[in-house]
Amino acid sequence: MEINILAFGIAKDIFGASTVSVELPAGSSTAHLKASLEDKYPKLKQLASYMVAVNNEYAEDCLTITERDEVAIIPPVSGG
Amino acid sequence: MEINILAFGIAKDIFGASTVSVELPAGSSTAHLKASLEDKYPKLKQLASYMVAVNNEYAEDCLTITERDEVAIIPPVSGG
Amino acid sequence: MQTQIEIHTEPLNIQSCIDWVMSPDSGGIDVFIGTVRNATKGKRVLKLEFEAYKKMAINEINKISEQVFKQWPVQKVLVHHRTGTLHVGEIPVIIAVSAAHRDAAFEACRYIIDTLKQTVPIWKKEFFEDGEIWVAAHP
Amino acid sequence: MQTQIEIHTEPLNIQSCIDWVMSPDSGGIDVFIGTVRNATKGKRVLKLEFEAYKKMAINEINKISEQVFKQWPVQKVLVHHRTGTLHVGEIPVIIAVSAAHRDAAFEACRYIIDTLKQTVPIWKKEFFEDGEIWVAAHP
Repeated sequence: MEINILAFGIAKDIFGASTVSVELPAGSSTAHLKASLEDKYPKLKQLASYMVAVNNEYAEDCLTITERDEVAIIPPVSGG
Repeated sequence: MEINILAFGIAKDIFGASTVSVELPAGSSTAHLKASLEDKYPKLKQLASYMVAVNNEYAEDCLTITERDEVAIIPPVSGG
Repeated sequence: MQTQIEIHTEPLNIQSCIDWVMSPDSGGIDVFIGTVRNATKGKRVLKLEFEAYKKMAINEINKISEQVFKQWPVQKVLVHHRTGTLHVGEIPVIIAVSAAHRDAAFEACRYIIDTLKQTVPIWKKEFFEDGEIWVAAHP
Repeated sequence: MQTQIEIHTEPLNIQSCIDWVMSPDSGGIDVFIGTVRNATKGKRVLKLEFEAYKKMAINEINKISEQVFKQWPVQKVLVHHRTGTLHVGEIPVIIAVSAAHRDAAFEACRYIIDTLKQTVPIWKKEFFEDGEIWVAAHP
């Protein structure tokens, strides 16, 4: 399945775009997604931390992702 | 000596005026002033507390008062 | 290290208070705004009257401000207090503090209103449908 | 128990934020106003850029507000956050909380800004004379 990913802040700089897509086996989890992205964009691993949001909620590593989900990469936040 | 006293808040109601004067022996202290006022206006003793201010500062009981001082009765404050 | 203290009968102006404390080297401002409540302990309040021993009140607020500058790294401190008759929803007091970092602004602002209520010679009379009372006067 | 949350690129309006949280049964309002500082760790700041994942940010701020209403007896909670380019002295965030008593207003306001900085997907880029940096991105 193809997962479209929204990128914000420094993640946008790392991906070179505000959306990227990755190809993952059906039934993949957030952890699989992160591993695949870190493989493709090694600079992700240099961040202080980052989270995956699925449908506007912070997602646990074990959460299964589907093609219908809205997926986003959330680098360390700094609002306020 | 004659001491003029400014009254605020409920002290004004107790004295029935915004200034009153009391006659005290020269060299009297804040404590003497309070005793004299409580004698003349017993309702002062029913207050939760009250302070004497001399020249815009809270005064200790032992402070000596002169005729040139600005003296005020400060009932419990409730600003803000 | 600047302080602005005012006590008067005119309505207080929130925007101008905040404009005054702002500065290019501040990162946060905490503002406390007192408002007249419609009730005290379940009893309907019609209006309030505030009276100040103005010279001494300014003196005492100045002391609070000096203590604040000793205790916290804040930039500007503003205290405006209104006197006279105030109705429900009106503003008796505005306290505003600017600082490089928000912790100091919050703590100083809280300290100022807490201490003001304890030491500054200003008095509040509450008017109810069935009478009036000087707040805190009696035990 | 009312909440108003806004995230947009227009300048934030302090007076209208405060007007919104005021109510006849509130006795105090605490307001936190973030302002763009002219320096970070001694380095001159030219401007900031804020970016938000808007839908999720509103979602996360809503969670903070719900937690506030559980934890403190407050009446109204307002959070406005600006995005886009901001210069020194401009206002990225206004948080305002009204309550019957000031303790709750102060504590809730402090909790909101502290938690917002930890959980809400909004990002700040600082522009210096010699470069730019996404704040907090790297260890």
